[in-house]
Amino acid sequence: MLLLWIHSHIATLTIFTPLLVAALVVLCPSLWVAKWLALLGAGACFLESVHMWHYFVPGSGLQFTEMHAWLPQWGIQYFVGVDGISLLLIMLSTFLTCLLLIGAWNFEGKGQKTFFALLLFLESGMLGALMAFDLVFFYVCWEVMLIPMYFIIGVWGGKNRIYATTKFILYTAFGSLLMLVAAISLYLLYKKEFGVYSTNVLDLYRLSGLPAASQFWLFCAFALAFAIKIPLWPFHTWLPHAHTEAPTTGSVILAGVMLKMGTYGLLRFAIPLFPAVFLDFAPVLSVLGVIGIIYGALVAWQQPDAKKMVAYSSVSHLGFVVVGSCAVLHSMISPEALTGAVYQMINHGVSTGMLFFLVGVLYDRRHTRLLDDFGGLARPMPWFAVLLIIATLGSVGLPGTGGFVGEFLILLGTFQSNPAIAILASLGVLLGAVYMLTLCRKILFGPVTHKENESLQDVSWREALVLAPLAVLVIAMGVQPGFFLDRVRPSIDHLAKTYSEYRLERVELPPLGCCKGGCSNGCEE
Amino acid sequence: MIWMVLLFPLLGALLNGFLLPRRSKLLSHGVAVAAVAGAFACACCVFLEFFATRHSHLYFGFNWLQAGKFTAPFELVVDQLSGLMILIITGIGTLIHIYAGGYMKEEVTTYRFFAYLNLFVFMMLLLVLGNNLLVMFVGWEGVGLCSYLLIGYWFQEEANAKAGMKAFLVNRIGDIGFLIGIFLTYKHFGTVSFSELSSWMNLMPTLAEPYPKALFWITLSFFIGACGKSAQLPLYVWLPDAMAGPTPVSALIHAATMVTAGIFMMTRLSFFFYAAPDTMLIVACVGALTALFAATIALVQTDIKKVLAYSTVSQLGYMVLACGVGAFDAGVFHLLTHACFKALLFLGAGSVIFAMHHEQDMRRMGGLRKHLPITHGVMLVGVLAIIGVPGFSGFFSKDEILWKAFIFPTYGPILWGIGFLAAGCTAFYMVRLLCLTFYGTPYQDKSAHHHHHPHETPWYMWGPLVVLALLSIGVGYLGVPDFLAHLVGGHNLFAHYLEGLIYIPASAQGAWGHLHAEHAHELEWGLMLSSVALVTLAAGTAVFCYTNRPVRGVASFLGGHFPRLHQLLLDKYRVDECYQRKIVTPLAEISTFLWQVVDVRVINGCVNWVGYLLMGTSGIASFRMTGSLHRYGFWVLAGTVCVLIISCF
Amino acid sequence: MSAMVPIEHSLILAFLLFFIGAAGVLIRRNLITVLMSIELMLNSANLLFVAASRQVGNVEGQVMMSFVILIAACEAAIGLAMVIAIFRRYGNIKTEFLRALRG
Amino acid sequence: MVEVWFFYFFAAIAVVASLGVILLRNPVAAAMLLVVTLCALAAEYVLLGAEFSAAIQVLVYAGAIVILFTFVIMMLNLGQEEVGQLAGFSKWALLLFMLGGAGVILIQRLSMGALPPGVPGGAASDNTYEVGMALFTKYLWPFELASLLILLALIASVVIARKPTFPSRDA
Repeated sequence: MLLLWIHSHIATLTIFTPLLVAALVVLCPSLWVAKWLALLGAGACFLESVHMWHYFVPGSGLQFTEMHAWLPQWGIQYFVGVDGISLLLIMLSTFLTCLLLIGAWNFEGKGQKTFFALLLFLESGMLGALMAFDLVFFYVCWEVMLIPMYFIIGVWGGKNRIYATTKFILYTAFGSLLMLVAAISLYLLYKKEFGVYSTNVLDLYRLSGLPAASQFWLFCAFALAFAIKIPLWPFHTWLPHAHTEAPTTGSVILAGVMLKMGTYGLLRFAIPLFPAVFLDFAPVLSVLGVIGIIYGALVAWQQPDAKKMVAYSSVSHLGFVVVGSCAVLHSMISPEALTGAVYQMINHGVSTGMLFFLVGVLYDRRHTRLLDDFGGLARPMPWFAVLLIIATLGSVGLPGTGGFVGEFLILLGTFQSNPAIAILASLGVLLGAVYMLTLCRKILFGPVTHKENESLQDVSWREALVLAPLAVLVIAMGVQPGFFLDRVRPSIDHLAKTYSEYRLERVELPPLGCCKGGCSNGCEE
Repeated sequence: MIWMVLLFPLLGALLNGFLLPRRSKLLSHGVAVAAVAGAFACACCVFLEFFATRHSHLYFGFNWLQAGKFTAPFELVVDQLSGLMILIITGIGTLIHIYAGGYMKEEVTTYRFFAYLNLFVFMMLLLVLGNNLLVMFVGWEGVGLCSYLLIGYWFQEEANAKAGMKAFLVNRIGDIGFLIGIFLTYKHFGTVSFSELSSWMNLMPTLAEPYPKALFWITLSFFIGACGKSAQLPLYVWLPDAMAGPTPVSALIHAATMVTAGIFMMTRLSFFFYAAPDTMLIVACVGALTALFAATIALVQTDIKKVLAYSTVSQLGYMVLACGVGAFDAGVFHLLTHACFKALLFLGAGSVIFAMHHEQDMRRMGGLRKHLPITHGVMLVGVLAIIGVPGFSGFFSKDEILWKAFIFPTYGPILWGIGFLAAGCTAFYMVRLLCLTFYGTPYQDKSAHHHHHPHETPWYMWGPLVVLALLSIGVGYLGVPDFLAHLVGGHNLFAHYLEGLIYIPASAQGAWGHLHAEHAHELEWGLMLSSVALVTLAAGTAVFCYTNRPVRGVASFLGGHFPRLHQLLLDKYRVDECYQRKIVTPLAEISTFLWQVVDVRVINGCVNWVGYLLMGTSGIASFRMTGSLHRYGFWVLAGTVCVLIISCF
Repeated sequence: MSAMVPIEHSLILAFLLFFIGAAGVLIRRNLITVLMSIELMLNSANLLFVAASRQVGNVEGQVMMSFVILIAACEAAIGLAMVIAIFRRYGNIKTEFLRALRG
Repeated sequence: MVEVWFFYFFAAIAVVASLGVILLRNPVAAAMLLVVTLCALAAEYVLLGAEFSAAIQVLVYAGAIVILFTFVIMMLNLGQEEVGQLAGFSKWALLLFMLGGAGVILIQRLSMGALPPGVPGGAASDNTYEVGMALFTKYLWPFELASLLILLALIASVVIARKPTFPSRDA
């Protein structure tokens, strides 16, 4: 009975478990109990997401849905659900949060309880945004994510944290406010078109038939919000600051999940809502993505600070995701590239998260992140070296790691639509190896130049507990991508296909309101 | 069985890398040797099974990668080529593993070394066994990774780590070519499976547009990949640096197996290459030029491993030349013989280095024949094999390549001429190496510390050398050219063996008619005899120059008469410096510029400027914000009254 | 009870009290006097509630008035506590010292 | 008619006393005049038929709140010079202009008869019972919340007025 109840409310439970636990953690008087409580809460949340993973039926669209009226007079609902595109990201968020709590277990500094509670709060926000199928609920969660991040960077960050966190918040909020305007305008358009108010995303998809001219500004607003979050070049400058100043945990969650919100939003909202404008904009976005790939890699190369290097590598890697999402061929997104983009999101979360953890391991020991302060660490810290090399390989996309699968599929799909973009992007693969291997070499190899480094402790058991699953995941994702992708593929193909169907219909039918009835069978293939 | 071939080395790598206790060197060595030997045994079984039927077998593992319409199953193929390759890899691999136990005796972290080495064997097997481009690519980059790790095995030296990185990065340039080749193949053919591509090409009587053009680009891309891995002209720079790794690694990876992956891949895709004659001409030219170019550098090098490294580049040039002139079978045959004698030479050099306590400069050797009789013997065999003395394996394979180059319709004689010259150089520098090392008078160490007498290596180090020496003589007889084989009533066994695999697609038959045309045997005899003569001449010159008279070598001759040429050769044509100056440094400068100027100043500056603008505006707008509660209250009240008054009208 | 006071008169009284209170808030520098002036303004509101209650003929105005008194009590308590805190911090209670809001 | 005259009488007292509150320099005197104002208003409430309101006006306001003010004044022991100064900022002319303008408008609105007519029977003089009923039935929740608010205010005032544990900025 209880199980049945859990099963039928699994999405809601997953979203709100961390929030509830966060409240308990704050109230809990004992730090020890609070820590275990937080970990248990995150673990429960992870188990819930595993439950969703297990019972997810590939190819049957939106699942685990739950819908309640929220503000019925305005047509605003609480509507959550899971489909293939969000499933992996949900798993990643819940999984990473568990690891983060373990990683921050012996946290130096004040307010650990608050810190844990904020992390759980953040998890709730992320899960809500990933599962929301109501534009208003999505927007609420989208903004809610900023609050804990603001404090995590602003309170526990480095020397320059206030600047970094203010910039992060203002920059992101700037984009999302524009998105809010666009969302309201979309809402009113829906009312005008169909006579009722609705913020249900599935309803709003029916607006995709609007003429391109009226979608133009809406798309721009949405795309800008997501581009800032991704961050797409040239909207990336908040990222190095935020990453460098954030505590390790903050960097991991920022790179691991929050950046994916941008690309996720692109796939969930910007593309299906405004297919016509997207078609016109796809080349622009791909070009920006490619610039981001090469630019991020080149800038990363010369960074003296390990964390900044990894931060710029995120710009480069997410450029791949954008390029993959924008590989339009014959008015259709290439399903290969789209699959690659979704996979690359996950993979980037794992490998870059791992890299941030590893940099954090070093920082905990030496309180510096400058590459020149290290060197030759492979001798005192052999296991650390193994893990760093695995993370590096995942990051440079060596075959056998998840990075290869993602990048390969993206490039493969992009090549079919635009060879020039793909060739330029594959330069990013080369440059990625350049800076990552430089990082490895400067940290691990060569003679030990600093005396302090001679006696550094190798990875502790607790750190190994965090890093080993990530390392295994990096390799497992490359060896058995099918395990991860089988559940996702139908949704991706569906996204690619609905898009193409829409394009076909648009040619045949008068421009306004043409997608009301869904697609006839004749559109397929 | 085929899975066992793969499983053994992987298991060995995992055991050594993660699971086994790390103290015992004997244990890690034993596990590593057992893993490769087990793989060799299984590979023999697989090969025999295949050889009985001569039908290629596909082994489906699991569905690896699937997205949209793209599928890449994890599927292995055993056919003439991969069957041969797994024998080479595991066979020579076993010998080198055994040898390495002795060579790495003084090391502390041997488990790491053997884990990498086993992983390398696994990756290499994956490379040759994969039935589609993607699985091959996994192995392709995997061996690159292992090469990176092994070159940087002595990572405490900054230079070694840098050499490893250089190898990885230069290989990556080639890998991008490979990737683009895969993309193009998928774009035009919709599949990346070798068997499907092969049958498609086989069944197509003529190729209409856009295929010829597409095939040109496809093959060119793949050739760039091959250039990276097989160290051809613009991308060869990593291989000499790769000698920073332990010598067994140089033998296994940088001579016998990994570097031949490019030739293997081109042979796998021979149906594409045959259909793209323009690429073939490029391939042939690059191969021939590389052969000569590297050989000339090797003439003056003084580091024993550097000489062998440039010799490897040169020999790889021969193989690429063979591919370019359409003689893939000759290329693969040279691959086989080269694997034997070059592994032998490297291991022999390793024994010398081992005996000399890690001294690699040949000017500090000499007269080692007495101290290292077995090593001397096998090295002699190796040198005779590589310079192509009749009866040794290199003779047959190199001669076949030169002959095929000669009959190549476009610039054939020129290609032959270049290869011919390179053969002369080869003979000279190899004999020079032998003379400087083993003959003449021992080097008198003028420095104070006492020089130990070099000792012959233990049996488990010379044992593999002897086996390899026997192979260096023996395998040549598998591929005796037809015109010689006819003398005893046989034919070219090796070409016959590969016949089922390497075929010219129907659409390209016209361009390659000369390969099957009848030729005058006199010409063949003539060419062969002339190269024998050249080799004799060159070897004789070397003996004359270097035995007992090290000062009167070519070095001093060149140094005396053409100092600039000599310096140029010693500096390896300054290609590395050129790359550094023209590519790496500007790129680093661009990178710094992008970071310091574009990112920090321009983009971030713009963002901050918006912030400053807002702050400035708010500063102007906040002049009434005096902080005085009275004023605030007054304005609140005044505003209220105003609203009231307005609302009344 | 025969003749009701017209509500306009109550209104005018409330108006006067309110403006006297407002003037007090604006012209005095002493926080305590400011608080007392605020009490005056609240009382003018109370008067209006009571008058309206009588005018409309139910007691809800009085109910509201009692709530307002309650709020006033809270306000006075907290306000005075703040006055004490401010006095402790700055040594006096002049409003000119409270300029943290200056832009 | 008597009530009307009483109304004007107490109104005059309230206005004069409140002017005293804001103009007198002695804070204790101001507080005492505040009591006078409040009591005058209580009388007005009686005249308006709101005995309950009048009672709590006297009890709570005059009895409790003003005492609080007086306590604080005495506790801080402020001298007249310190306390009684007028704010440096004064815009009497503008303020009076506004006041006049607003008064004019108000009277204009009143003369337009915008207000609803009075309910003759609604002015039952003994309505304390009804107030009680309303408070404890219809407004029970707000009432309880209000009591919570009082409690919070009590705690808050204690917390705020407590001696600071941190060193003050001047110290």
